[in-house]
Amino acid sequence: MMRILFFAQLKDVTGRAELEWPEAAAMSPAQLWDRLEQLWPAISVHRPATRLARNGEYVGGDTLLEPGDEVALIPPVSGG
Amino acid sequence: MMRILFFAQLKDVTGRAELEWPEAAAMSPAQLWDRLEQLWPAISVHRPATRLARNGEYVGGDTLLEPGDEVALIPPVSGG
Amino acid sequence: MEIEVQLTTEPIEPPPMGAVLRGGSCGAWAEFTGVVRGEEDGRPIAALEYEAYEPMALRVMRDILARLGERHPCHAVRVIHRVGIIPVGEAAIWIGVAAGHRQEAFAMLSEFMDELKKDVPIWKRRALGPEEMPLRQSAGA
Amino acid sequence: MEIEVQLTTEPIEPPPMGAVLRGGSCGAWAEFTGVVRGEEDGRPIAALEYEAYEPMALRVMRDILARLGERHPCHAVRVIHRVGIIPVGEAAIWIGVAAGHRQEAFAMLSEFMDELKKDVPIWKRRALGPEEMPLRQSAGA
Repeated sequence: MMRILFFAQLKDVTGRAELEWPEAAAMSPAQLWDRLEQLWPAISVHRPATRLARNGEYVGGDTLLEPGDEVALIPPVSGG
Repeated sequence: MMRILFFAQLKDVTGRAELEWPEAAAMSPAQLWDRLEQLWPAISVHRPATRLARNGEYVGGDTLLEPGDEVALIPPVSGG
Repeated sequence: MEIEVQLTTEPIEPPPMGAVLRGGSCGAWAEFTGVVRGEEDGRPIAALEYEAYEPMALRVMRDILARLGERHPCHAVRVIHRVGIIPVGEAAIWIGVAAGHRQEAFAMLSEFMDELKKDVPIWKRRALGPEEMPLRQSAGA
Repeated sequence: MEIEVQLTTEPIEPPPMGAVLRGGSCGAWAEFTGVVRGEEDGRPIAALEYEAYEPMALRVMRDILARLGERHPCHAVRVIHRVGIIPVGEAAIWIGVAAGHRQEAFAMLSEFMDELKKDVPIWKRRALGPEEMPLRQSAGA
């Protein structure tokens, strides 16, 4: 099981704040994005500017996302 | 009449906050300093670092100080 | 360096200068308040709604402050970010820094705000017009 | 740019964020408080006594703010400098700046403090030990 969190515009695109993904195997960020694009094709315009966080830490493209992880899609931030 | 104001260390050296100088003629800053040094020789160590203000504005060495002016001796400031 | 970070849905009440200042080792206390402006993308607005990925936002703010504290050692720093609907003229963020000297305090304020706007998962979710203001907020403003 | 400068012998009470912030055009409110430290030239002290050439100090502060305002346009800036005997841990100076964006506000704060320390005729007159504290001040602290 992997938990995916959506914020800001990504919440609008997917229509939800989170997704529980019954996932048995680890996957790369690219594989995650590919699968999200299959579910919500409109998410692809956000892909270039969106960072991934795994269990609350930003990760690069070579990190493996594991079952049990909380993975957040972080579009460009605008706090303050 | 010229009014001379002393602040901070210069007040200690001269023992006073101000001096009313019955002065009939204009003088240069250098002439003023020479006369102050005659009155209080110990003031000379402060001369290099002390600026003069005439009627509340810093002035350079070529400004004439006139009867009626308020002349302040401004040692290095330390506010804030 | 004492670090305290907080997210709140309530109006920010900047805490008074703390005991740290009365101790005699702090010469500088600097504060910054980021306020919601009445215009967003050129259109008049009544409020902004902010959203946060709360546990990560708290952790990243704390990490940024700790890292900046190595370069600009301060005695204490406290950040409060408001989320939810924030009416125009009210504070979205407050940061207060106690330091030995003003240079560290100013560097901490300014660099923290720059880093916040790059890395802390908080978003201006949407702008609200006057007709969209919930009654509770407009009455309380 | 609204400018207000003030010298006082009383403890500084930072005024609350003003009406200027509620107007909706200010996104940034920055404050700096310079606090008397418990040590001067390596020796513990109880207070500092400040002295000012008052009319000139007010005028020079006003001039500095007006000049900086041309480079860093802000909406309003207010400075209060305390003179006389200031106990350790209390504020000698307070400056508050309201601006459209934080960059102008930070530049105004930091450059004003630099200029103040060069040109404004205010002096730390002397350091007082605990035994020299007037009763009124130590009771009030």
